[in-house]
Amino acid sequence: MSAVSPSVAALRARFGGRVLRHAVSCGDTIVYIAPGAVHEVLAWLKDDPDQRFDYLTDVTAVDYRDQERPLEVVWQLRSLARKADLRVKTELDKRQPLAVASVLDLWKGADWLEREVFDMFGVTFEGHPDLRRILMWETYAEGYPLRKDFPLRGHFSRAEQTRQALTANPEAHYSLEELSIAAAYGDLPVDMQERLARGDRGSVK
Amino acid sequence: MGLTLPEGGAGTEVSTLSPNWVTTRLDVISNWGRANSLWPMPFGTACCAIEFMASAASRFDLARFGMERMSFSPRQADVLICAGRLPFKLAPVIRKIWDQMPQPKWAISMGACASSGGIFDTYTMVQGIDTIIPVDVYVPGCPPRPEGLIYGIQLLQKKIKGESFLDADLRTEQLLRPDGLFLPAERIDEVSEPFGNSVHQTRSA
Amino acid sequence: MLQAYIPVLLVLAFVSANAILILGLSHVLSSYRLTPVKLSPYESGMPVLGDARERFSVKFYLVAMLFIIFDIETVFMLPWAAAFHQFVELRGLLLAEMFVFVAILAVGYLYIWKRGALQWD
Amino acid sequence: MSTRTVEVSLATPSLDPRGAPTTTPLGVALPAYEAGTDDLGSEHMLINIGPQHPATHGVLRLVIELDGETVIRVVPHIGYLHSGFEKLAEYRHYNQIIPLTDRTDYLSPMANNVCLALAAEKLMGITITERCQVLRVVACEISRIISHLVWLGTTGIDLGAFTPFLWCFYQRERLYNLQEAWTGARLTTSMTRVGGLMADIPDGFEAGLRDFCRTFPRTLAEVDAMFTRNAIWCGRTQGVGVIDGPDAINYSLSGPMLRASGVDYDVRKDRPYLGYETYDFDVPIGEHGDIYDRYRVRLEEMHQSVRILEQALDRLERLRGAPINIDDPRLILPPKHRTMSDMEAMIFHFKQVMEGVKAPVGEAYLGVENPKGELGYYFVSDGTAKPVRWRVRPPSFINLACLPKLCEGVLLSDVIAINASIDIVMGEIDR
Repeated sequence: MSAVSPSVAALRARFGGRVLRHAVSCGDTIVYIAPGAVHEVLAWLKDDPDQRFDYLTDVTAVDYRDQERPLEVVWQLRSLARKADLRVKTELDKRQPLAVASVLDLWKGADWLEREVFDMFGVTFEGHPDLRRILMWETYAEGYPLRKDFPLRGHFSRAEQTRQALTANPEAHYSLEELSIAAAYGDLPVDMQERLARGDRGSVK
Repeated sequence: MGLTLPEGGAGTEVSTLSPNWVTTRLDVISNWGRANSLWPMPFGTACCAIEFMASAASRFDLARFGMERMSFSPRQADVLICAGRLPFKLAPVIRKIWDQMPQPKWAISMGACASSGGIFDTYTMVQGIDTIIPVDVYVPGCPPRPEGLIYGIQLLQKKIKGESFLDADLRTEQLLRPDGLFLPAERIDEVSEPFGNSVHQTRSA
Repeated sequence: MLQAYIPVLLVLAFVSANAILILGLSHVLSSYRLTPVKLSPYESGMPVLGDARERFSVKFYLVAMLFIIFDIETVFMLPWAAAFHQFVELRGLLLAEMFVFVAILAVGYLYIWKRGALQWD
Repeated sequence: MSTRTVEVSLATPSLDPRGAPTTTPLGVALPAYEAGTDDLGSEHMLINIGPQHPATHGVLRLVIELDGETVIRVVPHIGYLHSGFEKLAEYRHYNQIIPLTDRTDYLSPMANNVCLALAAEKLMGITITERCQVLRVVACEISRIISHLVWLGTTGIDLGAFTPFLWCFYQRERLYNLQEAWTGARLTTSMTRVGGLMADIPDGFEAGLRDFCRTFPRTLAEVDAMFTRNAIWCGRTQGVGVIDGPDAINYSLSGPMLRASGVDYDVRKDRPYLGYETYDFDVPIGEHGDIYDRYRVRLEEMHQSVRILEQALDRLERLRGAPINIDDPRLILPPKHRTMSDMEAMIFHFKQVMEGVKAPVGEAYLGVENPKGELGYYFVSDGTAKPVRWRVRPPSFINLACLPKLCEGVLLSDVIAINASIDIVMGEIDR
C-alpha cells in the first residue's frame, strides 16, 4: 500500500511552491515544506475539514551523518477520524541559527516534545512560552547531545562532568519560574539573590 | 532543639581503648542488632528498582532479613541501596541524601549500571556511584535477581558483624573534598575509562 | 491524709526519672557526627527554598479550636462515666444531667455547622 | 499584603546557538507573577516532591506551589534518568538495539522488543512467519498484564491499600516464571530478533500460561471487589484529575489515558499489526476521564488480555512445530552445528555477526499499543547496518505533560493520586 496520501495533492493545490517535494518510504507519505511556511501548513492540515489531522503523534529532529545535509525537523500527524497518517518535514540549514515556528498553539501536546528537540538538537521554536532544557539540567554547558558532532561520552572529562554536577549551586536545580515565585515571597537566601541578579546560575568554583 | 555543630569537626574521637573482652562483647551485641534490623533507603531509579520491589514483595521477602521497614527518608535509614542507573543530574541528589543519613550507614550499589555505568557509557551517566559516595557492597547483574540482591545483603550483614567500636575511621563522615569531588579527578577518569566492548562504540557508522 | 497521694507521686517520679534517663543516656553515650549538610532540611534530595515556619491560613486554626471544644466535652464524660455506677440511687438524675450537657453542646455544634465553619474551601 | 508583580517574559531561550546557557538575570526571564495573598494572609509555599520520593513512581520531581492545602501550580522536572538511549542506538546494529529497548520501559520489556522488531522489519520490508506473529502477540499481552499489575499495586499503595500490592506482585511472579522460562531473564528479556524470535517457547509454557489464564481472573475479581465499590477509593478517585475527550486528543494522550476520556482509539484496532484484527477482543472506554475511569479501563484491559491469550494459545496448538524465523540466511543466524560443517552457513554467520544486518536507505515509523499508550519507533537509515536515528515516541512522556493541567487547584494528596493514575515509567520518559 505505498500509495501517496491524498493530502499531498491537496497541499500542493493549497500552498504550491512552499510544498517542496514529497516522498514515500516504507508505506508512509513524507511531505517536505519550506521552513517559513511550517505554522501555516500545519494549521491548515489541522483545521481543514477534509484533512482533520487532529492528533500530533510526535515532534522530533534528525541529524544525518554527513554534515552537509541539513537538519530535519519532523512532525508525525495522524487523523483519528480518517485513520490517516502524514509525516511533515522541514530542512534547516546548519549554518544559520536553527529556528522554526512552534505549533504549541495548535496542539498542547507539542510543549514537552519541542522542549526535548530544543534540548537535544538546539532547534529554537519561536513562540514557545517556556523554551528551556527538559532532559539535561538547565545550566548544562556541553552543547546539544544528539547532534552527530557531539561525542558519545560528551566533551568534558568524566571528572569535570562529576565536578560540574556536584558543585552546581542550589538555584541551578530550579527553573527561573520557581525562583521568581520564591523571590516574590522573599524566600531566597541573600547570596542566591545576588547571583540571580547578575544572571549567573552556572556552577561556581 | 536545634542540633549545633561542634567546633571539633566532623566526628568525635573514640577513646583508644585496647580491645578486651568487654568491648568485643559490646561489639557482638551491637553488630548483631545492627545487622539484623537494617532499614533500607531504596534509592530506586530504574529497572533494578522493580527487581528491588519484587524482592521486597511476598515471594522473595526481604522481611526475613529484618529489612521489613523501608525508610524513604534518610533520617531513619541504615543502608542506602542505589537500585538503578545514576545520571549526572541525579548525582547531587544521592550525595545529599548520603550526607543526610546518620551514622552508622552503609551503601549497596545494586546492578551493573550503579556499579560501573553498565551499558550506558554515555555523556549523561555516572560510571559507577563509588565516584560519588563510598560503597560497601556491589551487587552484579542487570538486573540482579532478587536472590542476588539478598546474597549482597547477607554479605553486608557479614561485614557489619565484623566491625568494631574501636575502629575510629570506620564511622567518620567522608565529605566532599574542597574541589567538590569525592575522589581525586584522575582517579575518577581512570575508573570511568571505557573497557570491554564499549571501546568499539566510538565507530558510529 | 496525704497517704492517698503517695502512689500518684510515686508514679510521677518514676515516669519523669524514666524519661530523663532514656533521653539523657542516649544523648550522652551516642557520638554525634554533625555536618552542615546533615543539619540542612531534607526535601527529597533537593536544596530547599524558604522554610516551613510560614504564616498559615486561619482555616487551620479554626478547625483546631472546634476540635478542642468537642474534645473537652468528652473529657468531662470520663469522670462522669467512672463515677456513674457508684451512685446507684442517683442514676436517673445523672443520666438526665449528661443529656442536658450534651444537648447544650449540640446546639453549639448545629450553630457551627450552619455557619459553614466546617466547610473547608 | 501588597501584591508584588515581577514583570518578565520567558520567551528568551536560555541557551545560545553553541549550547552554553545564556546569562539571563532573574528579573528579565520570567512571566509576570502576581504574588497575591488571599485576605487570610497565608503565604504560598514551594515544596519539592522530589526525585527521591516513594510516591513519584521513579525519579520524577514535582515542584508544587502550595497555598495551605490547595495546589496553585505544579512544575514537573524530568530528566533525572536520562541515559542517552537514542545516542547509544546510533552506534549499534539493529539486533544490538533490542537489549536497549528492555531498559526503556522496564515494566513491559517484551512488548518493547516486539515493537522494535516490527519497526525494523517494516524498514527492511520483511514479513514474518505466522507462528512468530502469534508468539509475539502472546509476548505483548503478557507484558500488558505485568505492567498493569505493577501499576495497580503501586497506585493501591499510593492511595493507602497495601494488600492488593502483594496480590498483584504474586500474580506477576507467576508470569515472571513463564517469561524467564521462555527468554532466560525476568526483566531484561531481549527476546525478539529482526525477522523472528530468539527462541521458541519451552515445553511447559503453554500449560503454565493456560493455568494462569484460568486462575488470574479470580485475583482480578478480588481486587475489583476491594476497590471498585470502596468508599475511600471512589472518594479519592472519582471526579479527580479530569480531562475530557477533545483536550485529551489535543494533548496527544494515548492508551488508557485517552480511552478513559471516552476517545475510542486503540492502535491494535485502528492500525492492526501482528494479526490483531483476527483476534476477537473489545476495547474498554471510559466516559468521565477521571482517575476512577482510568482504573476501570486498565482493570478491564487485563480481562481482555486474558481473552486474547486464550485465543493465541488455541492457535499455538494448531501451529505446533511451524518455523518461528524467516528462512533468510542474511537475517537469521544459521544453526550453530551447520556453521561448523557448512561453508556457506559459516560465511553468513560471520557476515551477520561482524557487519550486522544492512537496512535499505529510508525511514519507517511504527506505533504499537503498549500498556502505557502508543509506543512508536521511528528509524531513519542511510543503508549502513547502524541506524542514523532511532526516535522513541514515549507514551508516558506525553501523558505526563498534561499533569500540570490536571493538578490545578486540587488538594496536595490528589496530586499524588493523579500522578499515579498516569502510570509513568521514568526509564521511558527520560530515555
